[in-house]
Amino acid sequence: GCASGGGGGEASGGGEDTLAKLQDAGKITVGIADERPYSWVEDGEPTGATIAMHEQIFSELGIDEVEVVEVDWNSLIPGLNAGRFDAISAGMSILPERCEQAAFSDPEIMYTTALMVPEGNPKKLTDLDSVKEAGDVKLAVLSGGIEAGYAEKLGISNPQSVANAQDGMDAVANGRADAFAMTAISLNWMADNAPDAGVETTDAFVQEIDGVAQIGAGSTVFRKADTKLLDAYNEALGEITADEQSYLDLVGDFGFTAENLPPADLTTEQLCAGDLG
Amino acid sequence: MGSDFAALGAALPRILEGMLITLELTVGGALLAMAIAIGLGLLAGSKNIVARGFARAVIEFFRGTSLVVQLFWLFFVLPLFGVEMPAMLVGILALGLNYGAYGAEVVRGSLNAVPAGQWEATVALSLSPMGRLWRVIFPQAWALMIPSLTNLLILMLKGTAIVSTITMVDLTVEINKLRVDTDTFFAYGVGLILYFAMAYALTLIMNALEVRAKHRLGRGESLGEALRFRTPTRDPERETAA
Amino acid sequence: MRFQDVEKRFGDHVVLKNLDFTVNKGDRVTLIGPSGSGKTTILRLVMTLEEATGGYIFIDGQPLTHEERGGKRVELKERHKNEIRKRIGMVFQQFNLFPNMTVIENIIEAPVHVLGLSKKAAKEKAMGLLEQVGLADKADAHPLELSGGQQQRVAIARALAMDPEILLLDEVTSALDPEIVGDVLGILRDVAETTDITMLIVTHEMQFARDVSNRVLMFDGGHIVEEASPEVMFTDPKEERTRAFLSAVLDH
Amino acid sequence: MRFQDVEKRFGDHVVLKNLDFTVNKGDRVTLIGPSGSGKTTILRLVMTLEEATGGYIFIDGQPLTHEERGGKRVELKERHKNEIRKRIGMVFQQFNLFPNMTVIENIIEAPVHVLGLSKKAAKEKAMGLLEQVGLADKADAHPLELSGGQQQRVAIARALAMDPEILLLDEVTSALDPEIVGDVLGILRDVAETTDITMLIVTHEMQFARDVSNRVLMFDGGHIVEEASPEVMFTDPKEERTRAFLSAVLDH
Amino acid sequence: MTGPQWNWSFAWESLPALLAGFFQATLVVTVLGTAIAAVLGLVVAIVRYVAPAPVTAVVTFVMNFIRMTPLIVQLLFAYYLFLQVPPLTIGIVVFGIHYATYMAEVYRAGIEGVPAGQWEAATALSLPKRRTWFAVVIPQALRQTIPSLGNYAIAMFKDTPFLLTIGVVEMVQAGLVFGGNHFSYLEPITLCGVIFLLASYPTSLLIRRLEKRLAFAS
Ligand SMILES: Nc1ncnc2c1ncn2[C@@H]1O[C@H](COP(=O)(O)OP(=O)(O)OP(=O)(O)O)[C@@H](O)[C@H]1O
Ligand SMILES: Nc1ncnc2c1ncn2[C@@H]1O[C@H](COP(=O)(O)OP(=O)(O)OP(=O)(O)O)[C@@H](O)[C@H]1O
Ligand SMILES: [Mg+2]
Ligand SMILES: [Mg+2]
Repeated sequence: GCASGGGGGEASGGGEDTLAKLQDAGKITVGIADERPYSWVEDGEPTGATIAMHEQIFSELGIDEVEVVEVDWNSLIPGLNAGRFDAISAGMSILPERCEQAAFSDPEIMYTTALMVPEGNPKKLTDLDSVKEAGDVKLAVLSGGIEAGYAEKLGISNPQSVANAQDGMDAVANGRADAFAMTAISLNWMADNAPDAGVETTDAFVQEIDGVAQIGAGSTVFRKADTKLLDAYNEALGEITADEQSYLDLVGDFGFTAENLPPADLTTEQLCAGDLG
Repeated sequence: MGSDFAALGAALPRILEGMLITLELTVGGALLAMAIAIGLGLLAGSKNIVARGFARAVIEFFRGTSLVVQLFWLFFVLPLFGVEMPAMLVGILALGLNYGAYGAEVVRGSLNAVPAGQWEATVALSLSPMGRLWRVIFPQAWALMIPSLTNLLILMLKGTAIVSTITMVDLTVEINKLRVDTDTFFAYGVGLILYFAMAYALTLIMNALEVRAKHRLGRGESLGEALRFRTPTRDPERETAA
Repeated sequence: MRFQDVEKRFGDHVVLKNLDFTVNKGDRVTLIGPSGSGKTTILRLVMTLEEATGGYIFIDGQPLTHEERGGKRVELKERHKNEIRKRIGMVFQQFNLFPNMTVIENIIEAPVHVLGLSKKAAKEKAMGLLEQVGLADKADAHPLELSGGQQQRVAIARALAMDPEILLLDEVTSALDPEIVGDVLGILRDVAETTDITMLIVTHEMQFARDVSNRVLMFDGGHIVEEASPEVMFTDPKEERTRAFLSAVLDH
Repeated sequence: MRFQDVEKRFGDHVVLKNLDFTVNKGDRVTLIGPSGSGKTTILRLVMTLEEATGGYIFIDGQPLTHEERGGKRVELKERHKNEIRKRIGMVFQQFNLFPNMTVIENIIEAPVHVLGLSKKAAKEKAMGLLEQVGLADKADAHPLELSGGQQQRVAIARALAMDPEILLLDEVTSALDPEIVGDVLGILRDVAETTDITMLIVTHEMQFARDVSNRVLMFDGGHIVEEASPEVMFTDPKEERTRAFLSAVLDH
Repeated sequence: MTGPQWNWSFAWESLPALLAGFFQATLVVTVLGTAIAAVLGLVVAIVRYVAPAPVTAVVTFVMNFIRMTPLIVQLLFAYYLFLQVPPLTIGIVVFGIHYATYMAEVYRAGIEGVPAGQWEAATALSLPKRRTWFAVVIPQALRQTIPSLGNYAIAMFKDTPFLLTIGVVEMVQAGLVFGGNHFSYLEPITLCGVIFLLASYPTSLLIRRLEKRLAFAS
């Protein structure tokens, strides 16, 4: 039960030192959207890749306890800015529009895309280009997800929107859709945990649009005013992402591989600027 | 299937917790909504044009804008102006305002349906305006409005699912979690049954109230009728003129 | 009670015009006249269920709903109306008993909540009235379980329970069984004789008018055609209109 | 119309028991008796609004709702009841006009939808009836806009529009203005004289009973106390109970 | 300082998507769903009066079950049960049936409110059952049910976001997608609210006019 919304910081932080306050309290509240394998609650305890990472990083910053507030995906940034919690622990993609609303930490997870298809992959799909070529493929995408944008830019006709990953898997399993495009991490996790669902995932790929590889990365989100907290966090994060083994020790259990470790030269500024080339 | 039940067993304590949240929201919201419905319903039916205009504006506003939007504002936007309320309070407030606006229409309609002669008799007896309403008119309108209020109560019970927007983990959230570990149809089947059980319990209570209200108006039927599954009906073709 | 130049119109339809008449304390006045002549409307005006569109009505010298102030017709405060209203009781043709209350609850409602009587005192008084109208055994029944005649008697008891100074009766015997009309008549005659209650009675039972009232007003076309004691009115009416009406009524 | 050993009980309350009587074609029978004696119930039984709990009712020799088959009392088919019902008309004390229809629509409803008359023919007939009851100008009014007396006359016209063989009238004059009682009486007398319609009348106006009917049944305690022509019944009743009732009724 | 800062050009930009969602899904589902609910609800209410007891029991059970369980689950079940049916059609039918169960209850109250004398008069005139229902009882019962019909039409309006469950993007979802892409929900969601209001207020006016018209006489 993290039912009450009593988050950490005061409304819109202002110039206050949130870091110091969190250290005093010994506790940080983060917002999650019940997305596996990033962050969710199981048996009353928060768990997941970003949770694991945060428990380690925040304890290094002198904040021993990570509490979670579960909230709809769409409520994450508004909740953060309203002071309902102090950070978002959901592996949120770094996108220019989002950067205007909140501060992203350095990249933590590289995203690749995959397709979930019926077992045996009857339409022999490999990536979104193959979907476009096949023509009569019913493609499902997460409503508001990056893949929806890809599909639109590629001119794939009438992709079907689904509300969440589960709906996407059900759509494929029940024949409402021929393929469901989403991040490889999530799809693999779901397929592994539902062996009887009659679905499989394709190999991960980096989608290219107009010759530009669509690199995607996610990270932790803070309020723009909490610069001290962000800086301290980035410093601690750097120690983990600098070393592949310590990265995998933390998140390997959740299906992450070395592919998911961001390259050292990729910066949040780049991603926020939409500069992918 | 066996693993589905294992997952259900494991999730049961949390599902019950979620159910409790759902019930708290429903009951709290219903009480607030009832108060608002009566207040607005009375104003909306009053002769005073200012009072009526005010009530209409409030009703149209809260009925016309969606609950998600109201929740969103109360929970995420108000704190930016320094008003921060716990999620449960926000949930009850939004549910109460929203469904209270719907209820106001029901109250207004039912008060209208009480025969004019009853109002006139209260005037002839010099009852105070409050006495007229509470002791004579409302008890008669009450019997008329219960079926619609029951509908609204069920709508509200199911409408509480929206509170996941504001960080609350209610029954729907728990069912969605269960869905990850089980077949979708299994999880939703469980949800179906649980919502149905709660709605049914609420309906029984409301049916009992309806039977009692009608009984008080001399339109008899025993309370035993309320314990049946079907809602109380009468056979109009057999009923004789009073 | 005095009507002064009273006018009542519904939209364009003028029901009463330039109506002037006075009823003295303790008078028992019957209004007779054809259907639609405005008899019920007069009672409703006195009970403040309708508002006159012109003129003034006085109860005991006090204005009822409007008074003249500086040459203008001004509406009075609700509180003032309430005060006066308490002294007036009305029995409706459709009884209008409260179905959400038992018979006794109907009767004690106003005494307890308006006059502030104790429940016990009000009940005692109510039982006395119920006995008077022959319904003591129905005290705990629901109004809808009663026959029309019984409901009407309860309605009379309810109005009397407020000890009104003025009692308005609108065709109170029309729903009654003929055997019972006699009883109700007896009750009202009783009341008339033992109190100095003022009664304004609308009826189409001429026998009733003759028995209870000491003055009869014949109404037609929105004003009073003739006014006399019942003896004179029923045996030797002056006006042609009255004669025609009475012969039609008494003749069938 | 014949009642044979009819019993009617509401729960434990026996209203009619071992009731036997016959009404011949063209008879105009008045039922009189104290309140609660079961007069209305008899009309409702004939109209199939209530079901007898014992015995049989025959219309024109045909069983109405139940017949005896192999020593058992068997309920008849709805279709059969419908066929018989068409030949019976009823006017209610509370009129029961359909408020969602205009006056003329009320009247043509059954002729058009039960007898299959064309709308035009039904309207013509309805207008004739409205003229007869003096309400031709109210054809397009809504029932709620009419006074009680006008509503009652419309209800009579509505029942007559079906050309019933049997007409049931339940205290049809109690809501009427005295001037109009005469008119309605005239209408019914007219009908009685120009058709061989059978009438079963419940009334508490003895004058009315005397004028319209050719036979009077005095009811009490669930059975017929006395039966006679009006002349005999009102001047020289045999039974003590009748005498007491009549003296109470005629005396006030 | 991140406060609610209203950006007009952003609001303007989101409008086409919102309107598309409104006309293609929200409005279609609400209007057709309300029509189905109004008619089917009446049919159910009548069936519960006239059908033989076992049929009534079954209909009542099914009706109560649908009424008492979440719309979103019903949408999902129908979606996967009728794979050949287009989602929008499923949405219309499921919304219609779901709200029909509410309407049936309201009609029941309305029918009960018709005085017994009206039934008796119809019997006395030998009116056929059908005529009694459609010419006498229903017109009188409708009068009381109109305010509730308005309530449910408006409630249905606002339940349309559930349509996403079956892959239909209506106005609010279009707004959320737009807001999600640009990470500001303020403008699109506020606009959604305004559009809801603009749509529901005339509905409410219409309903109250209907109410007045159905009042008998003056
Ligand atoms: N609310 C109203 N709106 C319009 N006209 C009305 C209203 N109430 C009464 N009237 C009209 O006023 C006139 C007088 O009505 P009123 O009821 O006073 O007559 P009445 O003398 O009591 O007749 P009756 O003997 O039939 O009861 C009638 O023509 C009636 O149509
Ligand atoms: N639906 C019912 N349930 C129980 N008792 C009833 C019902 N209808 C009538 N009764 C009882 O049956 C008896 C006869 O009623 P009925 O209406 O036939 O009397 P009536 O002779 O017409 O009286 P009145 O002259 O007062 O109209 C009464 O005692 C009444 O209480
Ligand atoms: Mg009158
Ligand atoms: Mg009777």
